Amino acid sequence: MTFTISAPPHKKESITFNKLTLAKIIALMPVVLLSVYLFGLPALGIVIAGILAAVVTEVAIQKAFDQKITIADGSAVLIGLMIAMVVPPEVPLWIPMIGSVFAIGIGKHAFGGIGSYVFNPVLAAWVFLSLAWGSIMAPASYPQTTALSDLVLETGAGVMAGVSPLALLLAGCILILLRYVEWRIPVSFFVTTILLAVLLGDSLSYVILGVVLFGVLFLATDTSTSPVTKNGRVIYGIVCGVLVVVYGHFANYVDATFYGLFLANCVSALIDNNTLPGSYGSETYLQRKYKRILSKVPFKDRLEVLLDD
Amino acid sequence: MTESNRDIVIIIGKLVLISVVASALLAITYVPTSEQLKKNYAEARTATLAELMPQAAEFEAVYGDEIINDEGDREILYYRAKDSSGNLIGYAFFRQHPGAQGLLEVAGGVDVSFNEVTGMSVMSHTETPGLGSKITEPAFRDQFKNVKVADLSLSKSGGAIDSITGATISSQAVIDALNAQVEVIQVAEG
Amino acid sequence: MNALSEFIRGITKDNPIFGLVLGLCPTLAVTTSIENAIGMSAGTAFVLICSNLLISALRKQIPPSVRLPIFILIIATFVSIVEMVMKAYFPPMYAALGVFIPLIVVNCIIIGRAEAYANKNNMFYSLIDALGSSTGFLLVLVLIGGIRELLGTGQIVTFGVQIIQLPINPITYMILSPGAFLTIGVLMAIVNYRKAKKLARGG
Amino acid sequence: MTLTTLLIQAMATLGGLGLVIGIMLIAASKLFKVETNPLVEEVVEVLPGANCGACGFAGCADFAERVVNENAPLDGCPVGGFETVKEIGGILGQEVSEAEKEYPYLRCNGGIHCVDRFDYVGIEDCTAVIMLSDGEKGCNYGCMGRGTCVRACPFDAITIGEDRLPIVNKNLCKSCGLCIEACPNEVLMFAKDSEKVHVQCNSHDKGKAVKAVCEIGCIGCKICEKNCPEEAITVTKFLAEIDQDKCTACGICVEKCPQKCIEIK
Amino acid sequence: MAADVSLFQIFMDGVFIKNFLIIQFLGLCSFVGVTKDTKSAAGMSGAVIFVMALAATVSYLIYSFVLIPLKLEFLSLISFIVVIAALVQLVEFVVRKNIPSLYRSLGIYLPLITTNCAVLGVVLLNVLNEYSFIQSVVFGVAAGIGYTIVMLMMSGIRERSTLVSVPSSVRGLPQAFFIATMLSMAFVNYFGVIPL
Amino acid sequence: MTKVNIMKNMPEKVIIPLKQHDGSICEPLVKKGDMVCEGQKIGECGSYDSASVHSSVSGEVVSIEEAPHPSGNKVNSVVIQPSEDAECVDFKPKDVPVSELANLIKDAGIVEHYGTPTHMVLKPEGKNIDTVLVNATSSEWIGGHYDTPSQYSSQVLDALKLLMKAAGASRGAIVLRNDDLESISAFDGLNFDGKNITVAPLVGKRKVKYYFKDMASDIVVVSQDHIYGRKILDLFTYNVTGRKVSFGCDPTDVGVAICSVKSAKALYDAVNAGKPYIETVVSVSGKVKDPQKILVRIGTPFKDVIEACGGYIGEAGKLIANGAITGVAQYTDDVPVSKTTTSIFVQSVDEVVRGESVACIHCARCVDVCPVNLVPSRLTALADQGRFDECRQMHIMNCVECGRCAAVCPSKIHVLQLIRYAKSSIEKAYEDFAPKQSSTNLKLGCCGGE
Ligand SMILES: Cc1cc2nc3c(=O)[nH]c(=O)nc-3n(C[C@H](O)[C@H](O)[C@H](O)COP(=O)(O)O)c2cc1C
Ligand SMILES: Cc1cc2nc3c(=O)[nH]c(=O)nc-3n(C[C@H](O)[C@H](O)[C@H](O)COP(=O)(O)O)c2cc1C
Ligand SMILES: Cc1cc2nc3c(=O)[nH]c(=O)nc-3n(C[C@H](O)[C@H](O)[C@H](O)COP(=O)(O)O)c2cc1C
Ligand SMILES: Cc1cc2nc3c(=O)[nH]c(=O)nc-3n(C[C@@H](O)[C@H](O)[C@H](O)CO)c2cc1C
Ligand code: SF4
Ligand code: SF4
Ligand code: SF4
Ligand code: SF4
Ligand code: FES
Repeated sequence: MTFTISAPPHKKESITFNKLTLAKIIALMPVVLLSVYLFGLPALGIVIAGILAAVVTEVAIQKAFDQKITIADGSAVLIGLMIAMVVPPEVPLWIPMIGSVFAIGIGKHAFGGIGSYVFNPVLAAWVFLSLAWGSIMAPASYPQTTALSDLVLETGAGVMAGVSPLALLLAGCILILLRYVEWRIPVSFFVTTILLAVLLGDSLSYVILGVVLFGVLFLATDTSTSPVTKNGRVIYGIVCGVLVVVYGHFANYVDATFYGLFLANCVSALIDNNTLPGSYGSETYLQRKYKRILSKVPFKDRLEVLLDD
Repeated sequence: MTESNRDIVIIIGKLVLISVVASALLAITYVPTSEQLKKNYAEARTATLAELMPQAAEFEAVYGDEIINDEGDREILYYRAKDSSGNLIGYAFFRQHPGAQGLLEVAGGVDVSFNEVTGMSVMSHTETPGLGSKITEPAFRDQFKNVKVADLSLSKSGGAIDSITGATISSQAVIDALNAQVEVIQVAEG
Repeated sequence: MNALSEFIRGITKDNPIFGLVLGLCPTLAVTTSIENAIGMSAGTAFVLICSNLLISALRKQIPPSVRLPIFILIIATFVSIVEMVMKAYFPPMYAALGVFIPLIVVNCIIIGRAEAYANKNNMFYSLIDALGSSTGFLLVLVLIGGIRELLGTGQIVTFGVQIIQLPINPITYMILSPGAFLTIGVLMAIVNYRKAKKLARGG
Repeated sequence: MTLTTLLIQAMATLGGLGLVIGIMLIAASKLFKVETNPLVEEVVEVLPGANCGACGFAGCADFAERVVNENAPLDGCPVGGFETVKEIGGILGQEVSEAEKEYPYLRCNGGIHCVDRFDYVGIEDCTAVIMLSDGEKGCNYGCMGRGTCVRACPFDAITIGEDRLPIVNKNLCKSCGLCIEACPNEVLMFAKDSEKVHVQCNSHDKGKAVKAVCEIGCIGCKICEKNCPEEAITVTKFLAEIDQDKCTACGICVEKCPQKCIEIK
Repeated sequence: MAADVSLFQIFMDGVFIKNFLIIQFLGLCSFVGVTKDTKSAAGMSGAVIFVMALAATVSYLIYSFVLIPLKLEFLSLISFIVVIAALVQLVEFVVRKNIPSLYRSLGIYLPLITTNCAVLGVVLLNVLNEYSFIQSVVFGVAAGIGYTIVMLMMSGIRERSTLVSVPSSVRGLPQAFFIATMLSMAFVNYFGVIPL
Repeated sequence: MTKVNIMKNMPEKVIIPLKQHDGSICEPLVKKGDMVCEGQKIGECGSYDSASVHSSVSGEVVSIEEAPHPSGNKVNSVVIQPSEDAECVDFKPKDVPVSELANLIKDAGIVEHYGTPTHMVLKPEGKNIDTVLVNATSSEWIGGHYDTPSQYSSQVLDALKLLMKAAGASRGAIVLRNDDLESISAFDGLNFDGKNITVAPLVGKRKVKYYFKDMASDIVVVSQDHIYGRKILDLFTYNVTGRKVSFGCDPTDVGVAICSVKSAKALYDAVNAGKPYIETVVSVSGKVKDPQKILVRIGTPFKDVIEACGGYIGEAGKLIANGAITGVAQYTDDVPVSKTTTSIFVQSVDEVVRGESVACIHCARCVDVCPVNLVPSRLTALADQGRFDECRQMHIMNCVECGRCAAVCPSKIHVLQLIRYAKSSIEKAYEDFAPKQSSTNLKLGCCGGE
């Protein structure tokens, strides 16, 4: 009998990268279906074009550089799908296709592929398309979520990602509860945006636009482009929130999501590098201050235990 | 670095020498070229004026109060264009205006009734090559031929001028320059 | 040392952009069109040749401790002269290049070659080196300019002649700054890839 | 303004500027003087700048300093090759002669011919496997084929071949020896190209133990030792060793070896 | 005309909208050369802010009080560059003496601030835009801050990139340019939206 | 409380490694062909960092050879074939003076489950121990050898007193697990030395020092959350006493001796029954027919233990000594149970984890689970590139090797393996000049990073 040898641990959770991507694709399906209902068949064409181009590019690049073909992990499909969701549905088919080629070729593989890229390929592709063909990429309308029914089906949404804030929120929450998606970033993002929006007097309805939710739950939480440290993720959420609101305040929250999150990607690594945790048990700055204050308290005999030795 | 004092003097001397030679060279180049430049400048202005108002035979400068150089010349606000028979047919002008990257100098002409702009020409600019630099290209310039002053705005805002893709700021700057100066002349001429 | 190989070296191994990675700023800033690329290369070539020659001629006289200020003085003088003369006597050319001329002063290629080559070699070889580097610079600039102009405007128009027109929607992106970075990044990756392949084959 | 006044003013201004700057710089250079050895900087210039540490010092600059100030060997940098050695020699005014280049040679031909004791799941690294148990292979002396050397090479010169043994690409190898240092089983050694005959085994196990785990390992039968006309082969601790100074590459041992574990290039 | 430009606008221009590194392509050599780790990038940035502010000040003084009165504007390029060169050399001497570790990590790049287009760029743009003294200094500092921000972002990303696998032909400069592409994309449109 | 069975069948042969601890290997005292008795010392080493080895059966020495060892490597071992004819000695209680206790422990071959000989923990050379902790937080050791919880609790307390005596320590604590209600109730209300014992929870900054004062007692019983991992000593010390152990040091450097229930019991037996350390309780689980806790003789091959538990179910794919999370996988079932073996875990072929590792996606799941605030994903990348110095600066030495990071990684990266790789490289590099000064102010495992 040949035994297997490996380092501990010998039991692992069954979660895999493939499952993570698959879950996200499934989570986006309701929104895609709703947008096909809303925008008609052209939307379906855009989705197919985006996914197809992404998959073909991925295969071509991996063939050309003798790498393992990894379309099975679903990452290319997810990127293609997301690109289709962020371009206006009335654009010609070559727009999502070129977007997918850019996302996979430059955004993903030029940086080393899964896990190595520093800028979300979908955001990169959207910014690229907007800079390259600004007039084509301008959505036909910007959503104005005013009624409650708009949360379910936003008819004024200019892109597929915006058609149903509620469906996105539900999908995102499920993913968060399953721990497939990080919770710190969305939480600190929403706290920040809501505070800032109130402060700047922006309508709160803008903060819960479908595109904003899509951006925060699916793009900002892209693991490769967000910090890994716990504090880093909270700070990153705040940075995302500030950048989105600033742009959104002066322009609109749809473009703000993409530009703001893309800009946040730029500082993600910096946040990560500067929030590395200290040694376990070492005092944080606040703890030191707290101690100093306590040591001045007269009736400290009962509090003393908190001071440790 | 263990030069003796003598070496130091030599080094500084060489530095000074080269500076002096360089400045001499520059000065020697500067004098004739600046003359030529003035000539070119004047010629370019004349040519532009002629191009903007082909019917005009003479441009009469209207001077402002500010003195601009040592010779006591005063600034030129605009020109009155007159045909061969001396009738006033319009006004021509040069106007500086901030563009996207730096200052633009735009030349323009307008008819006597301030109804139509006769044309536009960019004298100098520092706009982004490939973007804002397209304001010098005929495709953009020709839009200004005989355009109504009322229509002098971007098509986005309902005017007659299509802006250059990706260079709205530069396009707007040209229009702003023309509008501003036309207004100045209108006020001055009553 | 052989003149031809020195010349070729400036284009291939010691290519200012891909080999030495010098003078990136003008490379990226002016390559929005082939025309600009040619103009910039011409201005650079003139200054590079003149300064290489002069510095090589004076190299024994230049005290090492103030070498840099002297190089800069010499280069800046040439640049200023070029600018003034061109402005006065060749106004059309100046109109096309004017913006880029002062940039030549800080083009690292010139000071880099002055330091690395002209300061150590005789005038003949310094001239050859300047010619080689200029040619290398020109070729790369034209390549990058061509790519950006073609994709960014959908056509290439050089000195008023339309050379090629593509039936595409112009990609404004390529004219903007990211387009410049992207183009040079992709080109450098290709150069690296080919270098590595060649090395592994024993070339 | 006349040309003369302009000329004088210009010359005075720039000349004055030059004077001020010259004085300032000289003063500063005296004030903030740092002793540097120009030789060190020259040596740094000619070094490859890979900062790989193969010389045993903390990077190229450190090596340069040791060469100049502490008489470290000129050929200490294996990466630069003879060209560099010559240049350093030129700077320091020393004569140098070229040594023949050496490349890592693998003293094991086991690979797929050697049995695996277990099935390993984990990081691809020989040291890591050895940390878990004495190694995956039946033979404790041979190559694990998990590529620690591949990862150690800063020049991507090693790949693991079909037979799960490392292959050195001599075009890329700079003879830095980092792979040799990294190998936990010490199966790699330097060999010159002129050394034609090698024993492809590193096992000091007894013949029976070798045969049990490896089809082509040296069993220490001494046939080669007896047959070598130059007496270049000695078998110590069940492993044949070739004295490269004596070997004439006649190839007799290669033919006689019952295990076919001697190779002639 | 420069008088009506607010200091805030000049500041935003210098830091973001006309960011020297990724929008105007000024100072790229150090951008790709000294951003391998955050420490060197920060050190270099500090030096650049200092030199830029100093250069803006000195060049303004020379331009307004020497060159203009004497009508020697044609000497501006040459005198600016010489002054910058001298300033940088001074900084170099000081750093080499007092912070040797920083000097070692900045390697050849410190002397290269001399011809760093960015520093000359500040000075030339100040003249071109006819900025007043205070505006010139603000622009110099702003350009330096913009330089610093991008240098830090770049070095953070490059530092993190050493932890992940990058195709060997992309490693190094091409990767730096790809990152620059993305940074530039992020900057090109974002800050324009803020009304000044 | 799970019943402990006693393995009845005598194994065909026992393999007794001459090294079952960290430290010097023992010299064999017997040679091939000798007859040995149960409890006879068969290996000893003069140096202090070693524990003696005893025969666990009576029989004949058949060979002394390099044999597999549960640590993964081969170790020189004495192979004994049990036989009926060897005469046996009866164990007699020993009355030893306090000063001799440490020697008795060394002589009886008592070793902590983490490898250090117990006398090294209690009487480290040149260090003073002031507090002895008995770690009862790990489930495997609780209740072994004892029939009822009450018997267990009083014996452990007695053993703790012995340990304190041996160490010359003034204070001692037994640390239980919060969710081990059975043990907690066994201790709670127990009258010991005229005092009623209350099990006190360790919360926040309320460490054991507080309870010594609060209860005015030198011996307390406390409880805390379950922490696990191979290298938890430093973390355990910090959590219980608040003292921080710096890099290159161990808890003894801050005056803390950590013993297991198992060694406490062994000491109790050595003193009260005169019995050396020759048998141990092993919990056998996984794909065996009859999983149980079983008392076996040290040196019994795994296959005999598994046989005694009913044998494998189906084809075994992985055989793990010491638990599924931190254990060492074995390549043969001929390895013997050693003093540090606490459990045997068998996985079937299908259960073996073989997920192919792909690039880290920075999902930060590992960061979220790490009990000592490390960033395993970054450590992994650094370790993979051999950048050990940076690992050290990121406090890699704090890692308790709990394996949670590797367990949750969706990319199936061998996180813990890489971390251990780096740790062993760092240890090797620093062996020569480990800063051995002890200080309570140093950060836990602070490794020169700051
Ligand atoms: C606003 C908020 C939202 C949270 N959402 C989740 C969640 O979606 N999933 C989850 O597992 N825990 C959630 N938590 C709880 C955290 O997981 C818990 O605080 C965390 O595990 C604490 O341990 P940590 O900080 O070490 O991760 C949430 C906590 C807060 C304050
Ligand atoms: C973030 C953003 C905001 C925009 N805001 C406006 C706007 O407020 N007004 C407008 O007319 N166009 C706006 N646009 C559209 C762009 O100006 C678009 O590039 C332009 O209409 C097309 O360029 P062209 O008209 O020069 O061809 C915006 C585009 C973007 C990306
Ligand atoms: C590098 C760069 C150069 C620019 N140059 C110009 C320019 O020369 N003229 C101009 O009007 N706008 C210029 N802009 C501003 C953008 O083109 C601006 O987004 C555009 O004018 C917005 O208008 P649109 O999108 O509506 O066309 C420049 C922007 C960048 C990033
Ligand atoms: C004196 C001097 C010498 C230079 N030499 C080199 C050189 O040898 N190698 C190089 O990569 N860049 C060199 N440069 C380029 C350098 O200018 C730098 O890349 C840019 O100046 C940054 O703006 C040199 C620059 C100067 C000022
Ligand atoms: S030669 Fe050494 S390092 Fe390389 S694969 Fe073989 S055992 Fe591993
Ligand atoms: S193969 Fe070995 S000796 Fe050759 S370069 Fe690589 S590591 Fe150095
Ligand atoms: S790094 Fe991993 S194994 Fe180490 S303590 Fe953290 S989670 Fe546990
Ligand atoms: S759990 Fe795995 S994939 Fe996620 S960050 Fe950690 S190492 Fe990377
Ligand atoms: S910094 Fe601009 S060319 Fe080097």
